[in-house]
Amino acid sequence: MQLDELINLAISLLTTVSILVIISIGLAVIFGMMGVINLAHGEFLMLGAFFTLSGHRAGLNIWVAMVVAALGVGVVGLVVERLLIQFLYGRLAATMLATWGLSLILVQAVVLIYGPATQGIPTPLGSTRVGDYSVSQYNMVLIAVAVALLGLVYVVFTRTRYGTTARAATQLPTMAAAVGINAKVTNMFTFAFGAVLAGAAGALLAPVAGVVPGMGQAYVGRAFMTVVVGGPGVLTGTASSATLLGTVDSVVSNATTSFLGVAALLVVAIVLLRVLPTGISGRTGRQL
Amino acid sequence: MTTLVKPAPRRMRRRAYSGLGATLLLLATACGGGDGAGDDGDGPIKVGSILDETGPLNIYGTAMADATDLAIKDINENGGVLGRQLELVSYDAQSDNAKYTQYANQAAQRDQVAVLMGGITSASREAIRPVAARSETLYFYNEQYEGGVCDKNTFNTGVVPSQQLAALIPYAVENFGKNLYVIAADYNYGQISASWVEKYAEEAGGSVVESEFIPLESSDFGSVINSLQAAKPDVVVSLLVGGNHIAFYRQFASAGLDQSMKIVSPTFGLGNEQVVLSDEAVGITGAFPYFQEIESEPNTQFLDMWHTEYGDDYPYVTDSAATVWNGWHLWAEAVNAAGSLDRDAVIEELESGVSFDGPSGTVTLDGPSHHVVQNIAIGEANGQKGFEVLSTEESVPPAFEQEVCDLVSEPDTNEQFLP
Amino acid sequence: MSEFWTRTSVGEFPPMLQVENVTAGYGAGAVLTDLTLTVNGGDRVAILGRNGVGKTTLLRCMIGEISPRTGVIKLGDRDITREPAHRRARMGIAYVPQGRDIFPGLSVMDNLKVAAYGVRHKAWADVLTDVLDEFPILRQKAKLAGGGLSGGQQQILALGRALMTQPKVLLLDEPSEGIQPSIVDQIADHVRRINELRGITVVLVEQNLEFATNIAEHAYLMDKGQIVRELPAKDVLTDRDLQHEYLGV
Amino acid sequence: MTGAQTMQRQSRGRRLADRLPREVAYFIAIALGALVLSQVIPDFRAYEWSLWAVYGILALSFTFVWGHAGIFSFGQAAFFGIGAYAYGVAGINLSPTTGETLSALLIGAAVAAAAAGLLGYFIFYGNVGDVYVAIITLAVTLVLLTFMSSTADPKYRVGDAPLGGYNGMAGIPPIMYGSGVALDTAEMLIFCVAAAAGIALSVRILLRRPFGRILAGVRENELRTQLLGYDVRRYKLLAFSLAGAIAGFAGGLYAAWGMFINPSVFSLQQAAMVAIWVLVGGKDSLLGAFAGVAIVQGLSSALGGSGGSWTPIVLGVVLIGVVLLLPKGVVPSIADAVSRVMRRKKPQQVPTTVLEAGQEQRSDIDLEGMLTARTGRVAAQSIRGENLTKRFGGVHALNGVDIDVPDGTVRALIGPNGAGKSTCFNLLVGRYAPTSGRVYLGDDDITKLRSDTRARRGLGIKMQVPSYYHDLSVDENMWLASYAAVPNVKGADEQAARALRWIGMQERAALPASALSHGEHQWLEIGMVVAGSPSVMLLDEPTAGMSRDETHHTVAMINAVSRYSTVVVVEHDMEFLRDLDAPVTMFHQGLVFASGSIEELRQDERVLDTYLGRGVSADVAG
Repeated sequence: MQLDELINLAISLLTTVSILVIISIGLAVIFGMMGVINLAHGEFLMLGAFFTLSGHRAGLNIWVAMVVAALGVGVVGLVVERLLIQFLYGRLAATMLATWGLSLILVQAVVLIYGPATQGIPTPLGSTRVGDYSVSQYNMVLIAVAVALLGLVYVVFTRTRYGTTARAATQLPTMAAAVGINAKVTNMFTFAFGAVLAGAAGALLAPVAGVVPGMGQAYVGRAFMTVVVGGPGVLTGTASSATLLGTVDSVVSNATTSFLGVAALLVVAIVLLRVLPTGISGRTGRQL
Repeated sequence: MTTLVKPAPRRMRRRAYSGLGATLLLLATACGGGDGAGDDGDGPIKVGSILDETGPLNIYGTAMADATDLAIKDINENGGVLGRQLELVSYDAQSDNAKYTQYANQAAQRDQVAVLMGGITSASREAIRPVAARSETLYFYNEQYEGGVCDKNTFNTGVVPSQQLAALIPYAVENFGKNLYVIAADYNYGQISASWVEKYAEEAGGSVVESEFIPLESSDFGSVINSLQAAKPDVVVSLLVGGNHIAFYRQFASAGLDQSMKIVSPTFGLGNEQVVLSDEAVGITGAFPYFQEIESEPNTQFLDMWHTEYGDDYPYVTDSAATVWNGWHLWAEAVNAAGSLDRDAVIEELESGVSFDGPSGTVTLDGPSHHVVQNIAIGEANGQKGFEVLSTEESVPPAFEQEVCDLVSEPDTNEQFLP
Repeated sequence: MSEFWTRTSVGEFPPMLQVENVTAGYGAGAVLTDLTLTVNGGDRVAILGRNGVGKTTLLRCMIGEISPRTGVIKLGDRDITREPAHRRARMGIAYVPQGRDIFPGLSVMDNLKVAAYGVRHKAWADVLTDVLDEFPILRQKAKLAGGGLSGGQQQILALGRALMTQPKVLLLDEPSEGIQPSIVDQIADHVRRINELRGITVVLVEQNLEFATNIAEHAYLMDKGQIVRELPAKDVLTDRDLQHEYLGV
Repeated sequence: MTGAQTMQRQSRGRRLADRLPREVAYFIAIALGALVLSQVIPDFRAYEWSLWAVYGILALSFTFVWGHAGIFSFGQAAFFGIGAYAYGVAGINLSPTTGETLSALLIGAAVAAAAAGLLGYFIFYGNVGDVYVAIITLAVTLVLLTFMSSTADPKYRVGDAPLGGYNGMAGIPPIMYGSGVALDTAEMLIFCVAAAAGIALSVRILLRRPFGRILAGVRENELRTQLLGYDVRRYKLLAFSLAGAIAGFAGGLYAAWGMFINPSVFSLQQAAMVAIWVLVGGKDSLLGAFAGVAIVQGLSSALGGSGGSWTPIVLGVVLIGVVLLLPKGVVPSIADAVSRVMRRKKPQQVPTTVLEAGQEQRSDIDLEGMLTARTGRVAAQSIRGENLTKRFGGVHALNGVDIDVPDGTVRALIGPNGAGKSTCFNLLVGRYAPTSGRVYLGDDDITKLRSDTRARRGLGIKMQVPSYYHDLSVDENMWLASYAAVPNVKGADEQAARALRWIGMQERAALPASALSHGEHQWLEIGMVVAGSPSVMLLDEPTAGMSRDETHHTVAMINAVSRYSTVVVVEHDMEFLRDLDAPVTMFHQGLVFASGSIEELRQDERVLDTYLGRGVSADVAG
């Protein structure tokens, strides 16, 4: 194998892993910190893409548009938490059903506003030559951003006032209340933060994927798989499971076909869950 | 339905009964309206359409629904059918294939439509066909597809590989190079079309170096881009479908591959991909009976009518829209010629070779195969949300379907032939 | 009624924490039945009784983890019966639960800070310095995970965490449980100091009589969900009949 | 024929008459209703309602698995799809020769049941948590969607049936009885409605049978059910597989109805749709499943024709509205409201003095019969723990305890909080595995046995935290405990009646257990342990929350029981211990600290020291 081919493969693998991290980190935060399964995660992602599209069309710089879009989805998340989720904590089935209803509404609302057609934003940056291969520079951005998002989650949950209180409230809710922490407020912020991350995922994917109202469905399956395999640890779980699943997918896809890649990913996920029923991070009991 | 409305029991002893009562009441209400209208008399003729106007497939469905409304309007303004107006009953299947069975049944049995048109993916067509056959309701499938359907009750007005790929692949081999790399949506359309590509490539002296099938919901083409760079084909044949697959063209351009290889595609444009991608799509070549840019009198009229109805900023009128338009007009002509709505009479008339001058040129039904003979144009995306029409071949027959399917002499055939 | 009790209950020290006719429990059963208790500002009191008489339930009522079915709870003159737990913490009720409930995944420092964050003190850095001066061991262990400390160290941390909220009342549930004798003494010293130097009212639930009497000046005996006797703490130690009757020994 | 035989025959006949006709009559009525209906409604309605009946069966499978077995499975749509594909494959391959598809329908149900069994094995025997059950079943459903969508290549076929990938499988035969002639639309409606009614009524009967009652126990309190001696994993797996079979049957019917199946049955929409139906109809009632389908599908089809693009929004709003405002479901909420209007609720009169009621009758209760019900003889066994050690993380809860309670004796455990008494119980009963050490019941080493196996060998426990079935009746609580010891309905009924009389609660048999007072809960649990006919009873704080009088009676009850069973009891109450007058073992810091009679221990200053705190003895002596 030539060096350029090797480098190209490595970048491709890292890109796949990074995309998994990006699409699942928001879901992982909401699930890991609150135990809420957000079936509207895909639609938050989709909103992020559409907000980026709007921002871009309004003349914003593409990167600025992405940041604004992610924050915009955060606001949506905040509203959703206040209007819906806060009444359903501890009711697993109810949250799943309510967020699913929400996803129906969001998709159709976007259809009514933006129309059904696939839209798009040109991919920023160009390509770099690596020997015989050319590599999209945007893929490099995706890899960097995935690392940055993991870092952001770490910093938010360990270095900020909100993050510390949120972790305390997750670990021992009663004791947290006894030191004055209002779990309602931290939950609200956690949900909004998860929504920001989902929105960021949509924003980042907008230039490489088709921006369509139904785009969330394309990602949500893999995001769930990543979170299930990762288990409750937001960082350790997501990072390890994205690495594992992404590597399996990427290696098998490159060696054979995309179909076998997906198939291998699923087989690995199911076998792993039999061995580790609470996911990779389930055993270590770590929260991040 | 009044038989169902029972007086509520005076005393409900059990909770269950009150629930049951509520349910029965609801059922009774649901039965209230819209019993079969029948097709006798001088009133409007009910006709049915089922398309995906919501959900992921509406990137195709919206234009097709618009074309349906416009076609009905056009036919009615020109005197209707048999001197009667058409009344459209339309259903939105919401990109959920399970709904096709349900709505096809409602349209055929409840609304008793004279003809049922619709279905976008082959899956939806396969859901409609048995229902339409059972209720003896004539069915038109108006969308480009993988070909080979042979069924007395079904007419296919869309372009098939033996027209579309038979033109596109030799063009690609001749103009761009002999090595073809096929990327196809991993479902029936992609699988079957891929084998057509292989056949036509060999006939034209080229070869398919590799075929890769991508799940419909996938939008990560990283490994495909890598394989392409390793294989270095001259031409990439894209048989991709749906909103997610648009990502391929973008990732292709972003990796700089558009500098070294050409993309040809029989699906590019049906979902307005050239509008979305614009610059990134320049040079992608397709083949369709209809491009908005075709210059002809019927097309000018068609576009006038379209833009009057839907506004001048309508992004692009797709081949699918034109196909729907053709389907309705072919049926109307056949009914008028037969002088009756009777299914068998209409089928007989359609099989006799009904013809219609549509926006894409003359479209003639091929009786034995239930497909159409039509023009095929080759066009190249021009970076301005449209195509440049490079050449047109007239009256291309559905060669494969003609070869395998003869419903005039074998009316009981009901299957989909594969290459 | 003892001299001590009459002295503190009159005049200069107003009631700090009042529980009036409270009935409470889990599910259908009532654990506390029409319980009344008054703790005056600056007092150190112990609530004693056998297992299952409702001592912990009483504390949980005070911090707002369970709400009473009937009755009123007051902090100072303020009715806090309907206040949620986190608001009570901000009003000045601090709690050191049985088993200590240190946030296991948070560092020692974060365990302290999080309590200050909770009550929204802006100048928490000063309080932190103060607490770390009071408990130097916490400074040494600042970066360790809270779950990694020994039982005694966790107890110290729980005390420090409670102080971070700058409370008026400190509720302690079995602070001596499962802790080595030498540390138990230290904890008793700390609690007394907290009360004397900062004027924080201390309410202690305890089974260890020696420890309880070491800290508390006054004792309430609880049985069957009610306060059945009140007496100076030191009297409990000498009264064997009382011990047998109410403390289960 | 002897007189006894005749009587037996008659009584069996009577029982049959008691039980069967109601369901059979319902079934006949519904089938006749469908027959009449099918003649008066137009074909499209019949066709549509056939589908509703099919969906109703699918919803029913979810009602059963969620509402009655407490398993939130998103996978019912998957089993539905598997059943549909299996029907398609079997029908296409078999019907040309057999001319019928009923066997294909059964094959569909069987394949789905097998799939559910396989998945259920991984889930329930792997001890996957509740949250994960929902996600895993959902993930598996989505996996199947991808998988079945990827079978477009013609090489994926089973016999003559190509799987068809995304387009789905065409050419599936409709329902045929054997002549090769398909049912017409009206007949199909009758068939579907009859099938739905048959399944619903069978489930209804099943829920009254011991299996269904045990499932209710599993749903209400898994731990208690386990400790009574039921293998909870097995019951969950059986329920899950049965629900899979029902869903698979519905799937086969669905494929026959549309003569077509494609992978969209595995979609998120379909999976969630099942939950919506049940949520709207109410998750407890079997009828609710059908009502939910009728309401949601009726609404959806009313909107689908005209509402167009607003349909998803309306559905979403309805869904959220139901979840937020009517969490019990639409139909139950309406039914509640109706019944509130229809009849004013009278507060039930509860007899207050259980104690006396129990006392009068307790003397003539066949305690021996109750406690020998399991084995047929007095079977008190010894219980022995050897060097029991348990660490939780760094905490040493138990540090090498040796405890030996000979058969037929009573032993009291005391010690301050955190001394390890409850941990010791948990190790003996098998809730925790010891870090080291062994547990013996009689002569058998039971260290490795699961807690339900230990319970079946005669180990009964009342835990410190009350653990019973809150929402089940007192009677049902007792019955579940009895059936674990006497696994036949009649015997269990008798056993439960005896136990209820023994604790003096026959008057309150019909009340939900949650309505009892704290002390009564203690008795209920003691009664449940005794009804389980144990050879060793472990009682953790049996008199907590009891008055003096009640405590005295409890001691009398324990003493009576101890004639037939070994008893170990943890208690703090001195009066109780004095009354009990049994040898006492004192725990301290995870070790056995002292043993002897209660009087001996009370004289032991060391014991006082540890109990009251270090150094107290000096003060006391002084």
